[in-house]
Amino acid sequence: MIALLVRDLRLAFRAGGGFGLGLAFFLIIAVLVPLGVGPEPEILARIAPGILWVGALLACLLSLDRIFALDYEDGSLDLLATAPVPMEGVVSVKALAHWLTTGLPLVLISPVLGLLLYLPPQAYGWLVLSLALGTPALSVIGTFGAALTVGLKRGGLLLSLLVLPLYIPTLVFGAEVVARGAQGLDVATPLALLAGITAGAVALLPFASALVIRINLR
Amino acid sequence: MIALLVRDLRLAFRAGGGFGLGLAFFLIIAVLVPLGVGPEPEILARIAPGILWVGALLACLLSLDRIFALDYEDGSLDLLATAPVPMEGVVSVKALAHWLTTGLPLVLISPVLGLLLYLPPQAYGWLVLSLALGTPALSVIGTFGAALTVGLKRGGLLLSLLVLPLYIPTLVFGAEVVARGAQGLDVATPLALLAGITAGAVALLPFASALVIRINLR
Amino acid sequence: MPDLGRYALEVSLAYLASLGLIGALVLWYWLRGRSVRQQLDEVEKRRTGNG
Amino acid sequence: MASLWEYANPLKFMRTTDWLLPVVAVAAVVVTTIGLVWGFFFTPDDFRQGATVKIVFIHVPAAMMAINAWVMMLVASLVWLIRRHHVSALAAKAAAPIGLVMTLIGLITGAVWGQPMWGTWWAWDPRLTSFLILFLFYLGYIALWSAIDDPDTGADLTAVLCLVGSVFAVLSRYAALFWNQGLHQGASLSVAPGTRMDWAYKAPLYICMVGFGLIFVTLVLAGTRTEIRARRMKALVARERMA
Amino acid sequence: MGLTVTNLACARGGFPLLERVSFSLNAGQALVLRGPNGCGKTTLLRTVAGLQPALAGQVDCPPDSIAYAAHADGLKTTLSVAENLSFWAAVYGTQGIDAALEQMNLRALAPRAAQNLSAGQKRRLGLARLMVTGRPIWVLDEPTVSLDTASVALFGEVVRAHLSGGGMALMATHIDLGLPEAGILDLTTFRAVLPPPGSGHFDEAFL
Amino acid sequence: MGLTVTNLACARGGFPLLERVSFSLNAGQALVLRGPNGCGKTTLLRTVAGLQPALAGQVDCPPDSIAYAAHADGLKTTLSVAENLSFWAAVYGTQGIDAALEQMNLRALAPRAAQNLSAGQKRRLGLARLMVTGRPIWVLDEPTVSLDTASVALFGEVVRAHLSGGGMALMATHIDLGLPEAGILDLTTFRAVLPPPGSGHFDEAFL
Ligand code: HEM
Ligand SMILES: Nc1ncnc2c1ncn2[C@@H]1O[C@H](COP(=O)(O)OP(=O)(O)OP(=O)(O)O)[C@@H](O)[C@H]1O
Ligand SMILES: Nc1ncnc2c1ncn2[C@@H]1O[C@H](COP(=O)(O)OP(=O)(O)OP(=O)(O)O)[C@@H](O)[C@H]1O
Ligand SMILES: [Mg+2]
Ligand SMILES: [Mg+2]
Repeated sequence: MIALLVRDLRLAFRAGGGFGLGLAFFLIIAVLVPLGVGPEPEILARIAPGILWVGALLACLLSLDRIFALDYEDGSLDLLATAPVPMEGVVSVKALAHWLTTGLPLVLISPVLGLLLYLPPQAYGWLVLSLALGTPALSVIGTFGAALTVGLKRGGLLLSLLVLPLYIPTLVFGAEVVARGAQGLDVATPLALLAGITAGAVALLPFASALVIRINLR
Repeated sequence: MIALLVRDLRLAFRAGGGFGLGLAFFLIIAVLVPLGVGPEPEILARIAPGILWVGALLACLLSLDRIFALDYEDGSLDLLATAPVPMEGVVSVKALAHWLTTGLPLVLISPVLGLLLYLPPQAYGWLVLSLALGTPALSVIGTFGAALTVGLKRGGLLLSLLVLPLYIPTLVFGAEVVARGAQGLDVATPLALLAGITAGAVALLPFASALVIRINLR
Repeated sequence: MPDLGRYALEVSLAYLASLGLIGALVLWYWLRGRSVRQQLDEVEKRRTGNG
Repeated sequence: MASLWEYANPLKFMRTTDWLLPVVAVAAVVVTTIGLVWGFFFTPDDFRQGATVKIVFIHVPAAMMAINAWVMMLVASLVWLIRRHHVSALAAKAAAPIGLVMTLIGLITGAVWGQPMWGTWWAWDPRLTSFLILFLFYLGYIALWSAIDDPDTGADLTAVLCLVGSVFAVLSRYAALFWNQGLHQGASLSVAPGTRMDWAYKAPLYICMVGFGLIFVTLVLAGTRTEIRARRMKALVARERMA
Repeated sequence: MGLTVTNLACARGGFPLLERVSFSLNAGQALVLRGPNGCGKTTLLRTVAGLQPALAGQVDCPPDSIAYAAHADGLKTTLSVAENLSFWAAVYGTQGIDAALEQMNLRALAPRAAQNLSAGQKRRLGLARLMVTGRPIWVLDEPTVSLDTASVALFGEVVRAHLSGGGMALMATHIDLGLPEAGILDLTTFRAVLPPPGSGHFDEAFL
Repeated sequence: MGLTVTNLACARGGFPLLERVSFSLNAGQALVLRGPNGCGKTTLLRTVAGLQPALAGQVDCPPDSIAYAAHADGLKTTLSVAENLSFWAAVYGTQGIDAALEQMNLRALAPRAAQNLSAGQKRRLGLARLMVTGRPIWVLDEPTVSLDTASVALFGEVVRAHLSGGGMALMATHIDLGLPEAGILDLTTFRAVLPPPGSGHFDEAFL
């Protein structure tokens, strides 16, 4: 199991970038939005929580399709399925590797991007906290989506389509935490809900993903 | 050449969706942003041009990595390179197929999404026009990026990193057209610049893409 | 030490950060250069030694 | 003098830089130290900007070198594509991280300077924006190099990217100008003391510029030497395995 | 303590290919499946390996005793040969990839990235994986594709060593493996016969 | 009007594998390349097909006369067999895929999606592609992988027919193709020799 995690992390790094790419994508979103929307600080500050969360979500999303696709194409998924590791474990490890290479770096860099979008100072803590709580859910849900679409050619867009609706609650509560934090309001409720979603997803979804993978391999 | 176009379009449809998926992604962006940012009409109307353009750009981006990747993996790219069609032609046809399945549907559906984001009525025409003028550039530039990263594992995010900076001028001028149109200002300059970028990209980039593909096949 | 007035923090921060970055870059180039040179020397020695 | 292209021969390049590198390195250290010490300790405060004006001695040279490094990569890429001299491809590769760090320094010093001057760490001023975009171009260029295994393929692909990227970088610069001018900001922010800067600032500034230029040259030479060695080592190891 | 297949029926793409396949393998035995292209060898092997459910009949073997090698090798192209092997060794909880490297003549290639191997070298690596699984029953789908004669002989040796250590091997192939002692099972005789048209119920299509 | 290779040297991954390879093929001739795994057969064929530049030497043949078939078949899995073939026929500007379907015994599979074929059926489809190219020189990399004996014989027939129509074939393989009339070229004798250590210049590594 640890071997699988090490392998996945190593592959992510070998493939050029590892952490770097998710970060770079996140950064690019933070640059594109002002370029599209215009440079006024008031507007940007107003939409910053939402944009940062949408950006984090898209950065996760873009790296999802490779969670299982490569293993499926070169046949390792078949071999893993016959190996003495439970499929639930494989799926969880894949989600963990995805979070380590995508979610965690996003959490760490988010304050810098908050700067670019004029996020109010009192919201930084909430931004980091909400991303730290929410991105694991994004990875786990994404892994489920990737498991559903493994083996479909051009799964990329279909995957986005399936996963994005599932991401909506996480997005809403996450952005709400930051937005309320920015206005100095109470954040307890959305934060609790966010934590609840993550806990539930991490605890239950791996079983669904494992089941779906087994069906897809038949 | 036409055979190639027909094949690519057919593959796009067979793979489930064809037009549908790019559209769906665009739609989802238009739904996610209000969810993240909050429902106030003034804010949304203000950021709508930028968000719609960023959304179109991301919808293009998501489908880029499959332009050449599938053909590379199953060996057809090698075979096409030895077939009696110039590589420049192959590349252009691929870009055209990408535009037909992604860019064109976006242009057609964009008014509906403008509605969702409270885009001012006078801007609808400019939105459609600017997307119609700009999305071909997105496809051509994207094809160049896809050609650069063909054969690299985990090209997905690297591709985004390479392509998004190249998209910036198109985005700026495109969003500017819509934003000015929404305020009833003169749009001639950004529109001309947008058209210029598209014309230049369509005329010149296929040569670069063909060169890069040949290098990658070595 | 010159009197930096009320901007002491900003100015020293700018200098420290920049010099730190340049220092890190130089260090990285130097270390990598050294390790590659040593490895190459090893390979060359093996090559001429066997031949 | 023999043709300049001679230095495109790796062996000749190594021989020349054997003595050239230490000379340039010492010059770089000396000049930069003089410039920075002068700038930091021996310049008066500006009547409006106070002590923050001292940041200029790092900010401007770094910003200049960030742009110059890209230009140098562009030239080197062209030389590689046209004449296929390996040294120039490797020099472009070695220059990229330096350019990246210079861009970063420009951004950081600018941000630190902006806080007291403009009251904000960051503003979407066209110049700052295009600098951020340049940062992205550097990132992409380096990421592409590191993603490719075969050295010649890597050189070819990154050279094409550098070419195409340059065109789009210039376009982005105009786009950024256009974008902000349209929204009537920018101009009020852009403090340009350069025009009426007096010699008390100019002299150390010029020295620092030369110093940063020398640092750049030193690092490019050192990096290119490393890349040449790495390239040779890779080939030798592969041959050993083959035999 | 072996592999017993009784009255197995298997289907691909929802429609039956083979019926009433029965055979058994005991320690030290090898069985070669033969049959023309598309007769269902791959399908049968996947069923035996547990990757797809059987239509009918059963596959009896001790749990966790099968190592499966498919048409594709499951190599990670950016990892080196040694890294690829060590990964599988770790997954199967065995130690030491040296014997496998040695026997499949991969020692010299160990530090090379898998994407820089030739077709035959990749295949050798795929086969070396079997040796680090430590599993007694090898289920192999056309193992010698792209191998040169020397490597085929090498592979024959490896299989023989595995058998003599009490292992078993079930292989599908079209060419000679250099294993005269292996049993042969021709699959053409097990072709599934469809029920005569019109005889059936409506739900005959929902097997 | 044939294929002439003179003093060809080719490299993969930036370093030389083969040197001074010379041969020529005239109308009606076939040549089989042999050599152990990793000796450079694929590399040589790709060089001849023009997919990678030669280090030295040259490949002379009429323009647009080579049809190349690689290890991978280049099939679109979601298209049917007939659609796959028609596409290539259209690209090469030839008409009629019927002869190819007939001769490679694919008629019954024509409407089936390529992803639902077995390994050998896929390969047959890959070979049928050659017949719709209308090109005289076939350059084939291990064409008979995964084929059963009947299909190998079928393929032999097809090649023979191609040759007797004035075509040429250059093939790399490890197994017998059933073409006794084909010439054989063993590549082991053309292995690139490295320059003796120490003799070279520093820039010897920059080929
Ligand atoms: C993150 C923020 C900043 C960035 C990315 C940035 C970038 C640049 C760039 C690219 C140049 C041009 C160098 C050249 O053309 O030679 C420049 C020059 C300059 N910058 Fe900044 N800058 C930033 C913030 C600031 C701030 C806050 C100030 C002062 C209030 C400032 C003052 C100057 C001056 C005085 C020059 C040189 C004179 C001139 O060319 O007009 N910069 N900066
Ligand atoms: N979805 C499907 N619908 C109908 N038939 C299918 C489907 N998928 C596969 N088949 C057929 O089922 C058979 C499965 O063959 P399988 O892959 O098991 O053959 P094989 O004996 O391994 O052949 P080979 O020697 O070529 O590898 C083939 O004849 C194939 O055409
Ligand atoms: N990047 C690289 N660096 C070093 N060696 C390489 C690289 N890529 C490939 N090789 C080696 O070059 C040789 C190329 O082999 P090629 O694929 O041409 O062999 P082949 O004769 O087709 O073998 P097979 O019969 O196994 O298909 C192999 O020995 C391979 O290990
Ligand atoms: Mg099979
Ligand atoms: Mg080969």
